[in-house]
Amino acid sequence: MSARRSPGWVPPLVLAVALVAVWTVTAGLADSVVYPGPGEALRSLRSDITDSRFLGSVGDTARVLLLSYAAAIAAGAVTGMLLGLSAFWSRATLPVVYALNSVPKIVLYPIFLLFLGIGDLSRGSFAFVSGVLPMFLIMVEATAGVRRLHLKLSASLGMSRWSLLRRIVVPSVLPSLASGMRLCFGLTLIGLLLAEMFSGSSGLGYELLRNLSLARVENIIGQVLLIGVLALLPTLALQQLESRIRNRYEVSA
Amino acid sequence: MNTQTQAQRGTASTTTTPIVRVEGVEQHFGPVHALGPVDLTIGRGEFVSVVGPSGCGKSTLLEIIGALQDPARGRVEVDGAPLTGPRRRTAIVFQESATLPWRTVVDNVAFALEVRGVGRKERRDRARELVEIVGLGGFENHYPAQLSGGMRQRVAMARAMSMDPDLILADEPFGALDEQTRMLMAEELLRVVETIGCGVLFITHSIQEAVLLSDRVLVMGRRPGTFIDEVPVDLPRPRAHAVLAEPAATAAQERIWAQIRTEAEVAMRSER
Amino acid sequence: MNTQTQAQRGTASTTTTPIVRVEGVEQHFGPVHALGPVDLTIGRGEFVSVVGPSGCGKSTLLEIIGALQDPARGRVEVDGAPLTGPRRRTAIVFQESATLPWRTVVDNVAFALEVRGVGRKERRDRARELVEIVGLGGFENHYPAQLSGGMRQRVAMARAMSMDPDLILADEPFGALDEQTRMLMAEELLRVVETIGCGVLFITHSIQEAVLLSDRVLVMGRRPGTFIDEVPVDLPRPRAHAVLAEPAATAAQERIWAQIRTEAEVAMRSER
Amino acid sequence: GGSADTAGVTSFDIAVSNASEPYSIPWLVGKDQGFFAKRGVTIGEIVPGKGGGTTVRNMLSGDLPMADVGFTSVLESSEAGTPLTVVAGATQSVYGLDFYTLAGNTRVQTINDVHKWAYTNPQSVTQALSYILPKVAGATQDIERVSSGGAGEGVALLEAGSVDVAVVPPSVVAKTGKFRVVVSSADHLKKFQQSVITTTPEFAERNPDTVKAVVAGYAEAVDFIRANPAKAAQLYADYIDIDVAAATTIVEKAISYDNWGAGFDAEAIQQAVDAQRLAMNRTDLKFCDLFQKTYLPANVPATLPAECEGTR
Amino acid sequence: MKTRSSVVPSYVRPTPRRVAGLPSPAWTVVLVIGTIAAVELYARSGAVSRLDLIPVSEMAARAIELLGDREFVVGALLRSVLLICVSFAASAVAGVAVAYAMARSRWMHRAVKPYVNVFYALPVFALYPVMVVMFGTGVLPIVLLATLFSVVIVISHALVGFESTPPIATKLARSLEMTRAQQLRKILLPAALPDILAGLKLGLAYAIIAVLATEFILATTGLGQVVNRAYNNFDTLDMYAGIVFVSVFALLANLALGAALSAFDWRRR
Ligand SMILES: Nc1ncnc2c1ncn2[C@@H]1O[C@H](COP(=O)(O)OP(=O)(O)OP(=O)(O)O)[C@@H](O)[C@H]1O
Ligand SMILES: Nc1ncnc2c1ncn2[C@@H]1O[C@H](COP(=O)(O)OP(=O)(O)OP(=O)(O)O)[C@@H](O)[C@H]1O
Ligand SMILES: [Mg+2]
Ligand SMILES: [Mg+2]
Repeated sequence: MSARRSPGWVPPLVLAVALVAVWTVTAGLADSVVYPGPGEALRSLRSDITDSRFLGSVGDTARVLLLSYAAAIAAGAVTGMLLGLSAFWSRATLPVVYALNSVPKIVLYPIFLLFLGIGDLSRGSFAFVSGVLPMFLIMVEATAGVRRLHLKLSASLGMSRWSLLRRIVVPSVLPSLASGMRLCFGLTLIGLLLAEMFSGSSGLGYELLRNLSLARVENIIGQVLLIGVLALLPTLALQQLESRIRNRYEVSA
Repeated sequence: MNTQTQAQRGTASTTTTPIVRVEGVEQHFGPVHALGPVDLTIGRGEFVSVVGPSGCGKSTLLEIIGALQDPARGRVEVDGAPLTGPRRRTAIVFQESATLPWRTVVDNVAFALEVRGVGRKERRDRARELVEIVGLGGFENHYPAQLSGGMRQRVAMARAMSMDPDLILADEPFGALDEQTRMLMAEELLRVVETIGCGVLFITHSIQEAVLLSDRVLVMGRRPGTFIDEVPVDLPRPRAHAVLAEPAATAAQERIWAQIRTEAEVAMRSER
Repeated sequence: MNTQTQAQRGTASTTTTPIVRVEGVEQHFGPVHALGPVDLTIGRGEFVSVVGPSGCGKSTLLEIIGALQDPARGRVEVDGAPLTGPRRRTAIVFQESATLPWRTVVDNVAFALEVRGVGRKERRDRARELVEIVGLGGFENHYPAQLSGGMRQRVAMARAMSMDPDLILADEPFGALDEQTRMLMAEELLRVVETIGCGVLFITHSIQEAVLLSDRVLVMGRRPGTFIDEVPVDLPRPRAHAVLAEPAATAAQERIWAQIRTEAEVAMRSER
Repeated sequence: GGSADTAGVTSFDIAVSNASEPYSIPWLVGKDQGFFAKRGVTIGEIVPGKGGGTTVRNMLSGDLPMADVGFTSVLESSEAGTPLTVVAGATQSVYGLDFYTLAGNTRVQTINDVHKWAYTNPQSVTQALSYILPKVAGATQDIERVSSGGAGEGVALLEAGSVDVAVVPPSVVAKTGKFRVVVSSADHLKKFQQSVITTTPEFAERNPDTVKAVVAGYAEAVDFIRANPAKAAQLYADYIDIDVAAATTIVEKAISYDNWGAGFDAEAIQQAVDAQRLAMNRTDLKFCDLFQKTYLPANVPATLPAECEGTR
Repeated sequence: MKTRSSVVPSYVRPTPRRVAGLPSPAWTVVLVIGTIAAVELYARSGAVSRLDLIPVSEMAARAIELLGDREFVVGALLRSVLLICVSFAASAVAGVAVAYAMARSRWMHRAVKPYVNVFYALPVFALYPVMVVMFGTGVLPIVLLATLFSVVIVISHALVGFESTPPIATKLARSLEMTRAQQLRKILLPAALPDILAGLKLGLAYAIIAVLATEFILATTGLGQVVNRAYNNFDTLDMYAGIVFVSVFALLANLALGAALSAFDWRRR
């Protein structure tokens, strides 16, 4: 009852404070070189973000992420929509893509390294693949789910395929596109970080692993927090976008 | 042409070419024999309803006439010529959800014109007019989700009117509405059709509605649907709800009900 | 008690305590005045229908009598005693989706008994009996998704019967069915109610249905709903669809339609 | 990176395994002091590998023509059929690879008390050490060896009490008083070829001058560190973010163990090969063909173990 | 096939049963076999080094051979399978429980939901060393990590399930005066079951990913590490065999769970 009156951000904040409290206490009890408390984590984060090399890494990750994310969204959306229009070919192709998507992609990363070498190209491609498959699947399903009634309406008006795509299919799949964009952002980011952790010379994943070999866990936690915050902003923005589109475009709003 | 059809209203034409002529049409979906063979003629300006149990093939027939399905067998002529594809002057009114949820009322009404390449200003002006005509003035910029079911159906009706149709195919357009709204909408449709003076093929589950609206009611039997009865409705036009109390109307209703009651009982048990 | 109510069927009781007595009941949801004040009395074995435009508060009234909502104001007595919580002998029939899709027909019918702790064998036997009574013999182990809407509603009716009710509250139980199935179901309900001999509060949008079924039809006005008319239906029992053709029935229908037509028109414009 | 296959490559990144440890110091110094630049070679970034064979992989797959790599992984890679050439030495002591226990652990005092021994990765130098050190020290007890996966995890294992000793990076030791050295590897093994500068034979043949320049630059950097430990410590401290005092200690100790050297040292190489043969249980391990003396500058030693001299 | 040309716009025509004489499953097979054959031919053509790519037939042969290798089966395969099973079971139980708490308590819902929404943008794998510190070197850190990684997807699906319980069923429950336990057992759980099952299927996929990724990058044992080690040791054959093995394993696990779970899904009955 009292929760109804408190603003929306209070409960999550209370939970966060509780978790930090637990962290502080357990870190104090553990008293370990490799289990720092929040204070140490924040201190090391502060020194990290004044370090130009670290900032360079952040920039690198952001740049590669942006490119591979944009590519994943665009490629997944367009190919997904095109395939989704054909029920027959969807049925023939989807089992393979679903199978591919259920493989833990990280074990495929060595193949990327073998053929694309170390560097932006291989980790970017890996991030791209991590994001593009789910996006593709979401869009195929969404396109297949365009209301048959709307297709019939279009047919009765003698609409061309292109006109159908523009006037019916695209607006119908926009809500799915938006939630796909939100979902794939996280997946692309994780893919990129894993790739950087496995083999990289720069980027946040590389920084994480470098700290691991130096046993600097406080920096790791600090950086995990930072990544969380950095990932949070676009995620929230995408969430906002999604709920707007849903409100506007969905039948049963 | 309009004046001609106006003059013929209420009397099924036999001298001029009918607007719809269906001969020996059948449909199969794989092993399922879904429809027919059926013959059907709709005169210019004639209002024909089809009632029948669920799954008997009513929608199938309508879609074949609307060029949304190819029949497995038989001939379909509209306006004297064999069908070659969706016709410009055939308007289909689907159930309420055939409004596009991402378009405002005006843009939904203007949709058919837009597809046909009518310029932006012209189609919007025309759409606004039609929105007024169907009584949605003031809701031009609302989205379908902000409207009641009955209001959405008015949008669909206005869109159909924008196509200047000589044939309207309506597939249970009021199926999702509650009875009171439904009756109001039926009266509305009567007014519109009487204004345009076009032929109508109207599919419904409601016997009352069929009787209220039609010149003729065709009763379809269980799958594969064929017509098992044809009930003429001799009531004066223009009509309103009150005509249903007249003996001719109650008699027609009872006759239709008797025809399809057994069919409906069996259908209720077998259909899923 | 059963014999007594049987004897009184058709004549609203004034000497014995009525099964439902509602006095000055009102409901508010925050700023929304949703209902009332209304007064209502239902005699033992009496069948009372309520019709009215969407959103006028019909469901609210029914839920208050079913103890699913507390009224903001007023008194509710069922079977002579003020309500203290859901009653064992009040059965509520919701719309068709109130069958549980993960249970077979038998298990759906046995659900109320199961919740009340009746043993497995006993409740299944009783459920099988009821399944036969509502005409679903042979479908015992089907799931709701394998049934038609009408058959699902029979399941809900059997479940209600399993509770040995003296009062049935039905909230648009046939709202989702097509008209023909609906009429069949209405006849079915009549038979069941006449067998059990319980009081019924029946909410519907269909004037035909209300007239076919009821001893009295109450017409509710727009929100906040109050009763604007009470139409007695003087037709012999047992009834079937054919009674609707009698002048008393068409007169009742026209009177009700005239009462709510304006309300419905306004409602269609404002409701979403 | 640049492209490895075209002749006349003079600008590239360098792969250094475990770059956060002292391996990287000569490279940092050489870059900073322009020892490579003045010979016409631009070293871009120091690309770290994770130890084991990863660095060699990175070198081969990632346009990284040359690398400072653990010698054991070079041995393993070449066994697996990868064409590699060792063009110079690099790290030739086991300084920094000391095995520590918790300061509070009174049970473990000497190498003879160690029963659970954590190394980092399979086929890493630390694994080889876990075999050769007890042998050299004459410890005969049963030892269970576990792979921790990394230095951080090793520390974690120590704290959790699941192992007796583990490698603790000097930078961590410098930061806290929690660890006590049990096995000081460099005291048991005076010389041990820990890492070497390697490249593919193809690159070496096409770009001999570049290879020579890099080796010579490395050699000069090693000399510079000996002469200016403070400057080297400063660079190292900046690179891995530790304070200068700690870095100075590390550099000075490394110098005292003669940690870096561009030349080939027969004793160091022999020691490392023996350790690997023991760890892998493979007595027939071949290594002589890997070494190419032609790229070494004149002022560094160039001796190979006795078993190689006959074949040349 | 067609006796006369269609009058219907192509996009509302019924889906053809066959294209070029083949039904869609046959095309799926053609697609898969075609891809495999292309890789096989490319690998055999000599255009690519054996250090980079080997023929698929050899990968498969080696993958099958691995099954006979005791060390691989016991040390890597069984170990990973065990970890996956344990994490999956843990996240299934915890996920449904948390979702139920969220469905019951508005406060919980509002407190947890934002984190559920953004969770998968976080690199939880980086917490592995911290877990090693807290829980030692055994299987616990990987299990915890994998549970953490998969529980969130279970929560979000189960929550959707609980929340999509038809209001009418809840009303029915109230009119029958059901207790909370009865409501959970007889209404909420069965109503949410299809969504919970969908969540569990994803949960398994995520548990597999988490276990293998952790093994691959950070740990020193298990199926994931087999691939990593083979990669590092230039054992291209073993690397590809491991990849094939892991892929087939993940695929079969997902299919098997999907089949097992759909038996409980009343929406498919
Ligand atoms: N595309 C299709 N594939 C297979 N069977 C179909 C298809 N379309 C319709 N049918 C079947 O054909 C029969 C007739 O269907 P149709 O939709 O025309 O019935 P209807 O009379 O409109 O029913 P309703 O009153 O329920 O709308 C039904 O049995 C239906 O199951
Ligand atoms: N829980 C609630 N919170 C807020 N408003 C409510 C709630 N329940 C009902 N209302 C409002 O109270 C009014 C009456 O609702 P009710 O459901 O009783 O109408 P109804 O007559 O049953 O309508 P319908 O015919 O559409 O079922 C409506 O305006 C509705 O929006
Ligand atoms: Mg139909
Ligand atoms: Mg209601």
